[in-house]
Amino acid sequence: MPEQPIPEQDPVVTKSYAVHYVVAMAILLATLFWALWDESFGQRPWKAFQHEFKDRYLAFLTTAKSKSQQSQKEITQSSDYARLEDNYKQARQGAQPRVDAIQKQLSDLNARILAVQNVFTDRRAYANALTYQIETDPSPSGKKNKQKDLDAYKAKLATVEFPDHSKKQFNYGQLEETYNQLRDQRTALSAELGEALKPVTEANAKLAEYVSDHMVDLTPAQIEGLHKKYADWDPKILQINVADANIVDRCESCHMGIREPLKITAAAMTLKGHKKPDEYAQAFVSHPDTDLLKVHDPDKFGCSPCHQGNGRATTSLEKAHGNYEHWLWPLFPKANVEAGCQTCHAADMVLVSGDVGWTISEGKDLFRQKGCNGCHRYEGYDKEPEELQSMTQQIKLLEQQKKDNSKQSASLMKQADTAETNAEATRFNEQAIALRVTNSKIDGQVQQFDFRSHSLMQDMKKIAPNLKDIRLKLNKNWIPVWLKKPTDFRPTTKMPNFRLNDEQVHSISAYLWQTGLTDSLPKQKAGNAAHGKELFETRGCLACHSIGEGSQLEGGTFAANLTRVGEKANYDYLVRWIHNARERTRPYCPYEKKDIGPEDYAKHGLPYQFDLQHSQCPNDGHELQVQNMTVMPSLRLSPEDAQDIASYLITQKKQEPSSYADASFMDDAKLRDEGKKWIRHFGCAGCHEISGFEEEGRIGTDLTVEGSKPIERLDFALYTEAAQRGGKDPITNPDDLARLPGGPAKGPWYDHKGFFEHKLAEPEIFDKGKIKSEEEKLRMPNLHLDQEQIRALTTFLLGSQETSLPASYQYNPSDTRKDIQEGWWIVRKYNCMGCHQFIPGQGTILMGMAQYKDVQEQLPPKLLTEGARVDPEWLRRFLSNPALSTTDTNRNGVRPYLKVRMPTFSFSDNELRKLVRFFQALSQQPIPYVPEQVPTLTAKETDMARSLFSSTAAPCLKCHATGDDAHDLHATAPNFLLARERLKPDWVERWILDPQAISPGTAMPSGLFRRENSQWVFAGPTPSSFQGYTRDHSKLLVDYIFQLTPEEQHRVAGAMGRTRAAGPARNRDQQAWHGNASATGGGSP
Amino acid sequence: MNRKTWAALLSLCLLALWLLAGCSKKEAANEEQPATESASAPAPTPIDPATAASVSGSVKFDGAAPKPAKIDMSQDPACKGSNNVETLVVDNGNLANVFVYVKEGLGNRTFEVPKTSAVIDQDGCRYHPHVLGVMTGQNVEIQNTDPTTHNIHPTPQANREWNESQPPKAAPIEKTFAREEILLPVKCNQHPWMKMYVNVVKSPFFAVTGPDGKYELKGLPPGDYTLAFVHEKLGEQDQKVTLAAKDSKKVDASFKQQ
Amino acid sequence: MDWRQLWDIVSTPDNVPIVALIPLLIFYCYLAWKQAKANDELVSELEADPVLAKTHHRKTWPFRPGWQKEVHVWPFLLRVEFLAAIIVTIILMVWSLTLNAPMEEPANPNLTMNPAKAPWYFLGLQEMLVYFDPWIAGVVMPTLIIIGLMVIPYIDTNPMGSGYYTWKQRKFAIGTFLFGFIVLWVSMIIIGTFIRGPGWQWFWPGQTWDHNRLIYEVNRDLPDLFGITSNWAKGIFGAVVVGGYFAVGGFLLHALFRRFNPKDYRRMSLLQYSVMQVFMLTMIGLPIKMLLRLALNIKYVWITPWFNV
Amino acid sequence: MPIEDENGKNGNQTGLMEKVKSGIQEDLQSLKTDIPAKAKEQIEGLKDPTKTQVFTSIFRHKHDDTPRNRALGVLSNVFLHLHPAKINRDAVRYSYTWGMGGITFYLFIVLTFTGVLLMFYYHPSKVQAFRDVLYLEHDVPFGRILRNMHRWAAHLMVIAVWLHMFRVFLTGSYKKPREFNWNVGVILLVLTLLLSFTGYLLPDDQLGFWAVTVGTNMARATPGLGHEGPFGHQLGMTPYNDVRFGLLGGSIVDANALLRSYIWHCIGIPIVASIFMIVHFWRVRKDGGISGPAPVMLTAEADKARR
Repeated sequence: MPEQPIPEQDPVVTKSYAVHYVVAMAILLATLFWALWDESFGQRPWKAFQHEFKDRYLAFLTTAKSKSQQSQKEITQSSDYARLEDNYKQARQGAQPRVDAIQKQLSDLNARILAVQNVFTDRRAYANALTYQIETDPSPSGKKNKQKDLDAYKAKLATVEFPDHSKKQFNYGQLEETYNQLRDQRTALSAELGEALKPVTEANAKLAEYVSDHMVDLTPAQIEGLHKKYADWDPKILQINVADANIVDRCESCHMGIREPLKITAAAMTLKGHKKPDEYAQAFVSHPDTDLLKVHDPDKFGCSPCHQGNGRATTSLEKAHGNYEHWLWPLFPKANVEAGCQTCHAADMVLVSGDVGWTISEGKDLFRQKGCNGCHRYEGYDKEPEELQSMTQQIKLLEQQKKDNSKQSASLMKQADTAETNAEATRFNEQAIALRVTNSKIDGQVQQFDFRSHSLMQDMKKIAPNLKDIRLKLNKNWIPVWLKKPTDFRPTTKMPNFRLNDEQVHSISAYLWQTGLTDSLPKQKAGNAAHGKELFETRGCLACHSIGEGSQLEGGTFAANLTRVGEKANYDYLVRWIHNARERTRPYCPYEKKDIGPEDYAKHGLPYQFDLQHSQCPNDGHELQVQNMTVMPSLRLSPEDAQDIASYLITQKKQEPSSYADASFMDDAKLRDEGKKWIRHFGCAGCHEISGFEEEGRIGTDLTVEGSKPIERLDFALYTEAAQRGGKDPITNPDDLARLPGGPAKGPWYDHKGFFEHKLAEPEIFDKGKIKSEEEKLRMPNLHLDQEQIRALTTFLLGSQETSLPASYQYNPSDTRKDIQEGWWIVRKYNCMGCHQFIPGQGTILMGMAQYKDVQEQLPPKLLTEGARVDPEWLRRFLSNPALSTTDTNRNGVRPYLKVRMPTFSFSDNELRKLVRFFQALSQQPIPYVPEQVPTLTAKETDMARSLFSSTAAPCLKCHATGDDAHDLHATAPNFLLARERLKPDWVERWILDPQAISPGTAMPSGLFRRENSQWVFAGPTPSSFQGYTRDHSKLLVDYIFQLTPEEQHRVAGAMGRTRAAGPARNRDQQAWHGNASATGGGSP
Repeated sequence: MNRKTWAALLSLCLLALWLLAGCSKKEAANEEQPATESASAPAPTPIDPATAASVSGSVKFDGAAPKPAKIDMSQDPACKGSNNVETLVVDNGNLANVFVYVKEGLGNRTFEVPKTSAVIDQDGCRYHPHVLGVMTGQNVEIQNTDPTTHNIHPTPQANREWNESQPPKAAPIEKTFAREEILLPVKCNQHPWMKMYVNVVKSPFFAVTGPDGKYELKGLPPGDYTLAFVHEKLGEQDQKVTLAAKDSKKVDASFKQQ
Repeated sequence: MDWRQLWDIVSTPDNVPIVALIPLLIFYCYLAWKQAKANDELVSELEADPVLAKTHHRKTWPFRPGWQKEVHVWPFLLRVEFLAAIIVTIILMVWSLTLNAPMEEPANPNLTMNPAKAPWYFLGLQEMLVYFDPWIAGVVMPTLIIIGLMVIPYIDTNPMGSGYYTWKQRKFAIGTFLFGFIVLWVSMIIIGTFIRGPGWQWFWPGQTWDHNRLIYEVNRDLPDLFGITSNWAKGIFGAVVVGGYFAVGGFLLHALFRRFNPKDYRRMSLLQYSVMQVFMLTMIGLPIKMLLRLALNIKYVWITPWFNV
Repeated sequence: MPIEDENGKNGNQTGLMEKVKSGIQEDLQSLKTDIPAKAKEQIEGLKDPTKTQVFTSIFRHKHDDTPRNRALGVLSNVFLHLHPAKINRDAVRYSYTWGMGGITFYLFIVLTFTGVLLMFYYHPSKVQAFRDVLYLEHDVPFGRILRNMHRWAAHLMVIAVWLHMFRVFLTGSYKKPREFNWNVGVILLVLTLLLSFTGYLLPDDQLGFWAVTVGTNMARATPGLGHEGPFGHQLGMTPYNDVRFGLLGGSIVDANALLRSYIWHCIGIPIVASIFMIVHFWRVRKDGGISGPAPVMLTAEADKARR
């Protein structure tokens, strides 16, 4: 080393880390504070919500309170209130002296009791302690000594100083007695006080009741209570915890207004000066449907079972609403919020409560109406085939059981014969007999199953026409044109567009044509088209069918639009169809899997007759399908009327049937196999009856739990990325684009909703850009739905979930509510709601039509309280034969004055039973129904009642039919003679008191009776005989109506001087109808 | 190590910024005042009578009017007199029963509801008048001077529906209509020919043309208005009119058979 | 360039450690290289100047006589340790506050994740699955890695470079290790994380991970290339090829090693040398097999009824 | 009182009375004088708390900054005595060690601490596991940050372990006499990975489930021990008796696998790892402390050493 090193400070030792430490510690502290902040605010956005809610709600409450005070003031200023208040004051004044006296006595008494009590309790404690010692002392002598002590103690006198400073001495016994006496006195006095105050409290209660009865909203005091509650509000998690169902929902931590007793709107919670409600204001509204919450108590159901989302999460909006990638149950979108109903109410067809439920009900109905369940299984839909199968299974089981029983019974009898003792033999014999009785019961059961199978066969329907009749029904050249694109011919048709190419169209039509039945149809006379038009427009055809296109369209969408039916249909077939659509060309035997013809009947020497009474196969005795599987009913038209309507319809065309291009290729036998392949491929048999496809299964996926399918299982194909990221909507066809409920996608749509909506709007969208053979292409056809329909179906599918809730949350009632559930399926199946109103607020097709605008009494009756109105047994008869007559059928049984006709639906026994129970259950009526006994009126009462009945102030017979044709021409109400069998007396009384409450808008006026001293009194003038009559006049009238005889009605009508006598049943020309065979008929009683 | 220190410092700065941002946001929110609703009902808007203008005119029917059909009232002997269908009443080319009202132009003005009742009388099994105009909330009194029972059954779109029986000589029925509605039909179920229309509007500026087809609207404040002429059968016609102070203008309308 | 896809992968919480690992590794490699360079320079300086070598304190850091050769742990080491702990805590806290640990849907055996990926530190092995059967990639390879790591001290006979960074003195050892650690382990993980998409297909960075992507890939076996069909022949052929690789490769390695690393070669015993040979060849075999697969679509080299290589 | 009566009557007893009186006076006097003096003394004593008995019982030596005390500070501390009293002056430099060994250990402590807290809220059952993690995330105070810290510390630890190994290799620190400790380190590396891997399954979500499925599927192919591995079939391996079955406690990743992985994660591996860590640290000391920074070795010296 050349140089002596200069001593230098060692850097390792001298280096200071102070700055490092200070900085590091500062940052560490900062992160610690950050963590604290994060924990108390960053992770708790709901705190801000609660602060905000507090401020806004308090302001809202202040205004609400002043409003409430206003209305309370109005109430307290009313004369009724003043009267009650007066009563209260008087009562108080009256009771005051007595009350004061008693209270004075009571306070004196209390002081005395206290004085005695102080001494007594002390002495009692000592005596009790001593008694205990005696009880537990083992030696008798000790016991004796202590007893002596006790006696001595009890004898000792104690001084009690009373409040008035008087002193008195008592021994223990006296003390006890005095104490008890004083207490008894106090009890008696208290009771007296209560008695004295009774009128006061009663008057006060009346006062309070008056206020609460007349206040629509909360009283100012209640609002003040709320105000106090929120003024002292400290932010805290609000949660609903249902341990059994693993529900933890903290939604209310932000949505604090949801269950507030006041109705909170977003506008009310918006800050002053802001036009649009901000995020907070929108979050703070109360639940839009409080009635719904009454049924679904949030304390039991929470929020997430209906709305989904992550109820536990409170850290952010996205988390809480479950709108993030890894949460399987995101909040149902607002437009599809009713999907939540489906998760528990899968078994319901119609789910309506107030404003809620229309969308999901529509979706559920569309699923069936549009034939979705033809290809897609969905639990609960189209149950008949499955039930039929299970029925067959059960019959087999029972028959086996029966066989076993008889075997065992035979062996038992043998044992009896060889038994050693008589007693034993008797025992064996008895067992054998019991088994035989069991077998007889089994026979009964089997019989029931047979009946039900028969019914089920009748209940099986297809939504589309029977294509076995294609040759009889259709214009041959029209078929390929139709198949190519059904909407070109009929824009509103249910037949979807399968995107068939020409080869497919050719081969399919060839198969259908070549396998069609070739039976001959009876030739029909030409009818009067003008009369047919009138009938078509007035008989109610338009409740299901529509006519006209575009803006001219009128009628319902349940069935086909008939604007161009003349181009496609064969007149003869059309007549038969209109007269009775159920009439089948040939019966079908499911056992042999073939259509049975006259030759089969002839083989067995049987007449070629098949209908609901003759439904056994001539070859093997199995149940036949003897009806067309359509829901189209019979309107009980005369043959001429049917011809008239058909003549009218056949004129409905835009081009001549002959102008269609020749389609003789349909006779090419070579195309047949190819056609069969494509029919199977596209699942045509899901909706149509097609020869050779009667047992065809469904081709689509089961959709029962489609809504909870993992998103990865929904094939977005080439649009996966596009869906995840948003951007331009892949649908380019403007027609299809217009179907999307929210318009073209604006953001990412990689979710179930996006998938369903796109798939429904343009089913082939996920084929787009893919290269596939015809067989591989997506088969789902375009159902040309509109936005609302897609929204409804999407709602339905979103709700189709495998729920994690316990089974008890599923709505599967076993009581009368089940009848309601089952009934709705039938009501929807036959489109009853096209004509009748079942739920307040529900519109019918006919109600919306211009021709009924001014003549609403010509509309079919509203069925809002049908179950309470009619006798169920009568209803069953009516439903099976609405003409209520086997001979005079071309009319309405109850309301002959209505032009619109209640058709004969040929309900099976099964459906009749369900429908009757449905109506009863819907009106909370018990089944079976035991009619109320109507008292027989005395002659005087009859006279009185008659005077009401024929009073000019209530001219009943002016509107009600009497059976007299001339009169009934203007009638707008049913004949009274039907009442006895048809109606329930209690309902009739309610009806005549206030018909508007039962059937809003009815022609029957209200105000016929008025309430007078707790008696219903006729509003018009009454004869003197009513003097001193104390029964309700309305009741009297009802009794009279239920005892009305034709003669009496005739007499009254005659007396009223305008109507001719009501004749006996009219004899309309009954033309026997010679078709093939009538497939209709009343349900056998 | 410095690298790390810097990274940590940077994140700290970001945190501080974030905190600041959060605080300032909150303050901003606090400044806003909670909304208060104006609870009091709007007072009627005064109109200066000195400047009030008026509109009048007549309504014509263009073309030959069909002869009114006679109604057969034999169904109820109590219905006396003769009765014609009133859907199109034309006298000398003058169209009656046209309801004229100010449809647009009054803005948010509110008006006092008249204390007097509008009267509908049932006489000879027909309604008098056939077309009635009332203000929302105005009392309507329905009388029955016939010796027969009627029932009064309005079938509105926007208002509540009711249907009440009125025996002869019964006390008048009093009702009000709460919502605006043009051509609200009223009928009697027992006498199917009986029909009339009530027009419920929010302003007092309405009139019904008489048999001479004339109408007049008085007391209008100056402004631009749309007048609507509504006829039950012939539909609606709108006409614009501008009124200066104390103006009195004539606005005629003419309907054609459709 | 699909930036969004890239961002999706990079920002996935569980991928963040890998994203962090890359700059960290680069930084530490740089740190090591800087010190190695300084040390190497010092070594060459001292070797050139034996006099200086005798007196020099032999470190790149300054040293003056009088300075303590050793310092107290307290406070000189501990203060650094505490500081480190504080900084790690800070990093951890900030990380935990800003990024949430992943939490996906409840386990569902019926719904396969695509791609289903192992934890990131095992992605190298998962990537190996493409090239090798599971028994090699999943069992043999990890075992060999562990054993290989463990034998390192026993086959590295080079006494130099203990306790200081150097490159020149340990070229072979460090080169081999970097190859194993960076190329075969870390880069495999990076490929597994960023490159392998649905269906474990190769997506270049920024390419969209399309679940529907179909690519044509026919994998052949080496014997097929030579038209060998018989199972026995395949087995024997494979054994010959693999054996041949080890024989030829071993010889080549021997030639190179002897030539370029004569000192180590001299110092090694037979056992050490042969163990080194086996591990070296296996390690080099890995990229060769990958190359065969990626470039020539060759799946197996050696096919037997019991196992395939 | 009877005693008082007696006193008053008995003249001999008056002296006693006096005595008692004066005795009480003395006591009072002592209270007056002694207490302030003792208080003063006490306050003096508290001025230097290091001299109190409590303090000296805890800290065995003085703390004035002398070399001796510096050394004692480390040596007499159970936590710090892993360190020697003095070390190589350059070993304190970050650039040499990168501090990765220490950071790894620190992370292990953090993981243990957060892990124990997490265990309070977690049930390793199929029904509860996922819910518990949700509960941690949404309900438990600081639960989210706790879980995050555990997760990220685990990842950080894997990285730290790797970098530690990287550094050790680059500095040649595995060389004689530290060969064995290197091996212990390799085992610790494997244990760290296993710890992390077993923890992956515990939330019972899709991520963990499939990661573990993929991971354990490889075990199927273990030669001889897995039913899909070479010779596995020949040795009678089926999905129900092979090594994977043993790992998972079943043929699929299910409740048993959850429990096993929980126990390994929380008890098994930490214990084993702790033992190895003790050995590791112990050997660091016994092998002469950390390897460097050592003086560079010249080629000539290396050759000499060899010979």
